[in-house]
Amino acid sequence: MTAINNECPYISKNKITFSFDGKTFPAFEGDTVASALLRNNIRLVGRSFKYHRPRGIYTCGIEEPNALVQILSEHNEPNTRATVKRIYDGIKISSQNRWPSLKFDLGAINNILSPIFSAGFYYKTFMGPKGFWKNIYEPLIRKSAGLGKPPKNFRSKSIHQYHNTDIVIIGGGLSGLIAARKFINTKYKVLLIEQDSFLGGILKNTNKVESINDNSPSEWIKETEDLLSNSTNITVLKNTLVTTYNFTNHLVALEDKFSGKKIDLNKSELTLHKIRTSQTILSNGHIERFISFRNNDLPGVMLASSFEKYIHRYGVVPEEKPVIFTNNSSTFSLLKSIISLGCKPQAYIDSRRKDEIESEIKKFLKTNNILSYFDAEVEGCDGNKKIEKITVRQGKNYYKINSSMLCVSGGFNPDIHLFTQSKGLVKWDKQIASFKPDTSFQKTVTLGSVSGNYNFKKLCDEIDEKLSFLKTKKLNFEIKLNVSNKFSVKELWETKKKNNSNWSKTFIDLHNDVTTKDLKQAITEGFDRIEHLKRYTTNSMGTDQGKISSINSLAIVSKLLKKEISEVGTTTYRPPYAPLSFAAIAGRSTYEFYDPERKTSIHSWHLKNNAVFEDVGQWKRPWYFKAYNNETMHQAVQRESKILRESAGILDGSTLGKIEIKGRDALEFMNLMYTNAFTKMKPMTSRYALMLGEDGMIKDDGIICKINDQHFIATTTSSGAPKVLADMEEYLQTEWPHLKVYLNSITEQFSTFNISGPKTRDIMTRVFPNIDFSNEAFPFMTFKNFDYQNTKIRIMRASFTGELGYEIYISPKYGLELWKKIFSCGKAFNLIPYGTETMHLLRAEKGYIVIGQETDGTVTPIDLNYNWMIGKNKRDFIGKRSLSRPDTARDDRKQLVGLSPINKSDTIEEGQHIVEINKLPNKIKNPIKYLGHVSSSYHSPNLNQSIGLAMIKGGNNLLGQKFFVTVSGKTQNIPVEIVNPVFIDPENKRLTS
Amino acid sequence: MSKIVSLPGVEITQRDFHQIIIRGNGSETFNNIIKEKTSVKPPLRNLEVKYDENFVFGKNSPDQWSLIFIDKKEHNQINNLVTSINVNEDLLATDCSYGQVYFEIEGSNKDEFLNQLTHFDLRENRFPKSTMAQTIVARIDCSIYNLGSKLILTCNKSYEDYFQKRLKDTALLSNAS
Amino acid sequence: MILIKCPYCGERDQSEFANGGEAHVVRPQNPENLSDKDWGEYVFFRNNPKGIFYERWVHSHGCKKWFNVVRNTSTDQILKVYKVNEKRPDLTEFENTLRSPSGEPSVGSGNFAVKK
Amino acid sequence: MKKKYSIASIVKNSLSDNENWGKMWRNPNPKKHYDIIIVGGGGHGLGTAYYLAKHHGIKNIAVIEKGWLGSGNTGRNTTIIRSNYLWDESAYLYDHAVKLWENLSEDLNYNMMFSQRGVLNLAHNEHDIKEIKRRVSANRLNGLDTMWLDKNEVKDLVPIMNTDNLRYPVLGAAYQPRGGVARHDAVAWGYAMRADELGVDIIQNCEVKGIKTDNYKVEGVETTKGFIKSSKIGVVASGHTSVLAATAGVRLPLQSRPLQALVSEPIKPVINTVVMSNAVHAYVSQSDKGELVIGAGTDGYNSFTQRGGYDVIEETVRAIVELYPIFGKMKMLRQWGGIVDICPDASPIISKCDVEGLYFNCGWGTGGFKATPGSANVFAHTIAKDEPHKINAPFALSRFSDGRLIDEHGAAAVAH
Repeated sequence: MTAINNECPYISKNKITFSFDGKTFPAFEGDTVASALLRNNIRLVGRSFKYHRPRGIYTCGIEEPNALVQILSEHNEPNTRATVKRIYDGIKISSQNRWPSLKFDLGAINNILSPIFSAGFYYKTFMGPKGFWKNIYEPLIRKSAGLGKPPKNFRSKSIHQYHNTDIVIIGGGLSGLIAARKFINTKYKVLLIEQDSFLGGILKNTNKVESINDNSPSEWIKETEDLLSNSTNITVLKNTLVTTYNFTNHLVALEDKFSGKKIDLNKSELTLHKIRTSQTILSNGHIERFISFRNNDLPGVMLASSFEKYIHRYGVVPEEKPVIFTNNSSTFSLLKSIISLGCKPQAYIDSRRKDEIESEIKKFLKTNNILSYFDAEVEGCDGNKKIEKITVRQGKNYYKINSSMLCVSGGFNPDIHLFTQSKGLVKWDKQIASFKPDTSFQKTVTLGSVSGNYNFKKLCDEIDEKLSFLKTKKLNFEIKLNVSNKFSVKELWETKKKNNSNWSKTFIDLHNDVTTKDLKQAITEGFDRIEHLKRYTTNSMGTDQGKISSINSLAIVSKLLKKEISEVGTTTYRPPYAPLSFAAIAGRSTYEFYDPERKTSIHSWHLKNNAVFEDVGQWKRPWYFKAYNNETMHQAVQRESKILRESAGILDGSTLGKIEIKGRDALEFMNLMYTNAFTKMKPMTSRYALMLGEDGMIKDDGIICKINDQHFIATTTSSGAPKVLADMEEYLQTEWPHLKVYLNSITEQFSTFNISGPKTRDIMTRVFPNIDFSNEAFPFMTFKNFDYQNTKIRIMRASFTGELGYEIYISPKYGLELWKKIFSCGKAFNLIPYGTETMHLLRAEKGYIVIGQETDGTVTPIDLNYNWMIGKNKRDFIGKRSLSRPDTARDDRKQLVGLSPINKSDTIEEGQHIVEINKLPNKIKNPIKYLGHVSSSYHSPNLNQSIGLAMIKGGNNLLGQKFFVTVSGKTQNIPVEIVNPVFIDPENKRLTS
Repeated sequence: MSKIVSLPGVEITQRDFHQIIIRGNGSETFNNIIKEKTSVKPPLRNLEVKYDENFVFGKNSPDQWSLIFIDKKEHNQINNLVTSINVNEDLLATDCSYGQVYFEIEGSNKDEFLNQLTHFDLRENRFPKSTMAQTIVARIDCSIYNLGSKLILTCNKSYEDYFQKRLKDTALLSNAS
Repeated sequence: MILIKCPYCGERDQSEFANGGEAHVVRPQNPENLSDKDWGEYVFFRNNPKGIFYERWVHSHGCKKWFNVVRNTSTDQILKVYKVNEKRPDLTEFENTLRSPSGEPSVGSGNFAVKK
Repeated sequence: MKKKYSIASIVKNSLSDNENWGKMWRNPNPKKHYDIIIVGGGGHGLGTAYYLAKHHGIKNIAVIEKGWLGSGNTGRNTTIIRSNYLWDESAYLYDHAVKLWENLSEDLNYNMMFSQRGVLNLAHNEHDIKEIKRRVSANRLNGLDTMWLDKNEVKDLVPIMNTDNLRYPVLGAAYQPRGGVARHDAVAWGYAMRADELGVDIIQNCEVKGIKTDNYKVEGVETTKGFIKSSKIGVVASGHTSVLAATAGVRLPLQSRPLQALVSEPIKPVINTVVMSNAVHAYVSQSDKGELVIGAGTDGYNSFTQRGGYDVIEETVRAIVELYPIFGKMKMLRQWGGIVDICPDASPIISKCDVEGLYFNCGWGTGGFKATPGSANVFAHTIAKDEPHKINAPFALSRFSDGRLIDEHGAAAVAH
């Protein structure tokens, strides 16, 4: 039966209720799910992963392998550690991995079949007959996967908090607090991080320490906490778990802001602390390990120190008459705790020989008349869904003891998880029979039990010595103990079964249901490296990462291999230390903030005028404008395209990248960066230009404006802008530092409008009555600067639609105003706004390419027949040499052509391929030869037919020939004719007149 | 001028301003030209910031300066200034007055607040008064100028909406916890 | 995440930087005079040592300046940062700094955690 | 086959308390000389040895592995298998692999648990759609089973996906039903066991320190267990390949980068196919244990630490939470890194080189696992015949001088 420790100062007396599997129970504020369940005498809390065996609460903390529950009231959060999750009034919890109920679980059939679920089971079967794996076995295996049920829809408000600090102390136990006190009012900025809701660690978990400087432990903690909070240089974070220790002392820690409280969905429930520190102090303690014996997974088996924690922290004595099984001296304090509460252990079993056991323990056992077995071990335990009987072996004798709980201690492991994450090296210490930190790789200091120091008396000296390189105070605390100062342990990892039985199991990994027999089998099959074996058996790969068992498995394996443990090595501890919330990792930079949206200065106008937007990089660009509510995209684009070629349209081109290039060597620089020759270009003219990679492939395009030989303005594609600027800077700084050139991005400094169509000149004249837009005064591919109201504007005559067109550049301050003015002037000329889709259609009619559509990183200027853009007389430019490599110089490369359907009502689809046959077989067994693909295709409203641009092998020589274009989902292909890619105004009359 | 965030210990205000970016070699000639045109001597040390109630002049990198005018100016004054600097072939000045946005951040909790959005080390000894830095805040490239009692933060105009929303969101959630 | 000391802005988080691969690879003066093979080497081939690596970084979210770094690729330790126009430090300068997490040689797995 | 696995053998062994399973492979000391040495005991290397022994009748082979079998990228990847690559050369190579995958469990009598649950590649913008549709059409002509799904069809396949209320909405996807996942470690173990049966010496815990050559001819390898002679050496050492090549004076166009992955805690089945996305960069599938297996991107710098930057993990998880809001309530269980060798054109090198008897199979970047059987199969051919199989002929080292690259960047981006 459960008992109560009324002395426990840490648990509130406020009563609350919670529900577990639909039944309501009382508890206290401050309880964890586990302490509340134990308080209500509930021992069975879940079913195991593989065999669906009944499982209980094994520990009192983050290391818990068994007691994982589902929090129904928190969006069904699965796999929550009952030993960590603090409850609040009304919280609803359910057990996991059982159907139909926890007490009667049909999945337990797996336990009956368990002898065949040996290591490597799945690899060795389910292979035949043919088709059975794919259609029957595999779907079945997949369906039975998993532990908890999936969570429900949820949007977290978790936030991130960055810290830059001098010292981080991880663990607010005795060592951490002593260390922290050394830093009070020093010049160091210190962050003390504690995973629990309170400071004190061992001082609160046990009664090992009687007093510090004559203060009771709780008084000392209070004093320390006051001192720390009054010190301006120290910050204490509670409920915060350091999960990740990266290079250069970068730490990640998760703070639960609603520990023990109902979550308010409008607030941030978790804070992820991302910390950069100069020095890390690890004082994160130790973890008790278990011992493997027959049925060591039965509900009722609990780690001894965890049992003690429940007494001192939560005021719950999980069982009045437990049995204690130990191989070390630490359980003495548990014995004392139990007796002091008026309870009495049913038996005390110590694997150490009588002469190895401390005399004070023996004396205590005798005084209190406790049934004791020395040089003995637990052979196993039995019972139905809980422990009923425990079998003790002493020499050749077996004794049966009735009890429902068994407290086990197999010794302590320094909690080296974070230390090894930091890439520090560990070393086997025979004294404590465990690994402890040896060499730090980073600026890391370990203090207290994590460093393998289990001696309280030496603690202050250790801390002073290890922190002596820092400017801190020397402190000395007189620590008086209730128990022996020395720690003694005798290695014991597994006890031998009395009888061989296929159904009673000895577990090494409780979470993943791995038995010691699985380890043995894996070794007989040839898996003789610990990491290798881990993968074969899944040992220590569960959600607890084998915190209470991984050292045990190393020891067992090393014995089987007849090697030293240090030779076998440890498995790699991988971040995070404990499972880390995805929502917290994501923080606020997800959902609506996933990626910034970039908007132009005209954005609000677009919204009002029914623009539908397209994502172009981070930019929101109008894709098309709906003239009326039901207008489809196709209708809108056909309308926009037709009106533009009849009258005029205007496009918000502000997203285009713009770079200002200036300096005495600007001309030479431009000649190197672009394929074109700029030397003979006249000032105040512009030119379409291509930029290649060193591999000769087209990377970006744009229009270059030459103000003079020392001053250029380049435009780039919207999404290519940052890369082009970065590349230019790179070449300037690293390859050609002798060139005197400066670059500035001016993308954001201008609103840019592209206005085009036959009526454009009329509109422009009305907008800017003082400017002469005649062909003679303002010819194609020239630009001019003007004063306009209180600012300066630049107008360039250029076009991407094939019609007469101008580009206007104006400060964003005046952009919207001018845009509106253009509309009021353009009204009489039927001016419309158009979006990117219409732009793409119109340029395709004109045979202009789009980077990323006609080009895909494998296209050279020659492939596009843009030879005229290559400055033939230039000695060098980026990518030039690559154009003459054998493969790039081939004349049967894929080349740009136009496609026209022979049957004018046929539609050419983008992305389809050009083939020589008119019909495809129903099922394609052997590859069908194709010539290339349709890179762009649109229904041209101006030609009233489908048109396409295509990249076709040897296309230049195929003009006029007939081929076929495939159709998605159909076998019948469309006959097309290969034509010149310029469908409209091949003489450029519209552009230039 | 508009208030974006008002919390205990954190005040964030958005203001109108003018700004030019100047590229050059920082030589004596350079300094003289800039002083002549702007009547302010450019900061010499990398990352140094000079400021008073009318302007903030920061050296962003060995060859780049940002000159921010907080006082009221006509845009054409700025344009003319840019044109007059650009007469010199070894200098490049660019007006970016309306391509950038400007926030002032004040208050005793400003560092902790900003550190919810940036990893940048704001500690006094790492980021002293009268220096500037370019870094990432709320996923966006920003410049931060440390004027002692306040920080000035500038970023590209196209991000304005997103950036404001992130600041307000941070305020809302800081307030809540 | 490593910490990189930009020669112009000081120590910053790696997320502010972009890596530019091997340093001291000079673009050929006269590409036309190179054979296809040599040109291919320049465009596509870079050293990829395990151990001391001379590489380029750019403070892309900061001052946008390029600089060189000597880093041990088997530990990610940065041994030296220097400006583009500075002389390439000699390999011997770093011989004693070769320290991998496990004290292993420069060729080998990064997975040893136990001191032998 | 000496070791025959079946449900009968399992029951039989369970009766003897599972104590009589034989060793899956021997643990031999290296001989002084082998006809062929394969450097690297991952899936590709062990598979190569297996096919050499089985198809080419060569028995005197050693596979030398510095760690344990499959300790490199074989055991560190997200196990995705698909063949829907854009270019013909790649489609042939990867589909050769998929076809072998489909019979591999039976071929080796070892269950690889190849689960053909289908692979989705999501489109989040117009550019993605264009690229994917082109790829679907090219795949179709190459006889692959890739198809275009619209948003609603995607939603039907993965109901928990947030297709609309996100920064970059899901607009559709390419879907390859024959794609899927397999149990990665089992690939190494299965090949190892059968290669061992055919007489191949698998030497673990033995590190190759250098490749010895004389006058552009290989002579053998220098190892931690001494010098081993051979006139043919195949190097399949992923991230470390260029380090080994350098010892033979061969330069490869490879860069070794960290690539990270992570898994969640196990939950009941919730996502029944493999989903990959480039724009919202994350790929995810659910393992047969119930863990979400999530692939992150590569870091942008060279490293051999098997540890990438935390920011990459954060970027990936942001995308996962955005695309699957319910996963916000789940937790990351483990994260880890591997070292991938990346080629400039994001395609592998399976090739001879200037040194006679030296062969490389490398440059798989982030996408090597899916190709394992195909790659091993053609590499075995290349070594045995001293000339490439027609499938891997385009993947020659010479393409970096003649320009005949197979640029899979555009089609596959980071997420191979």
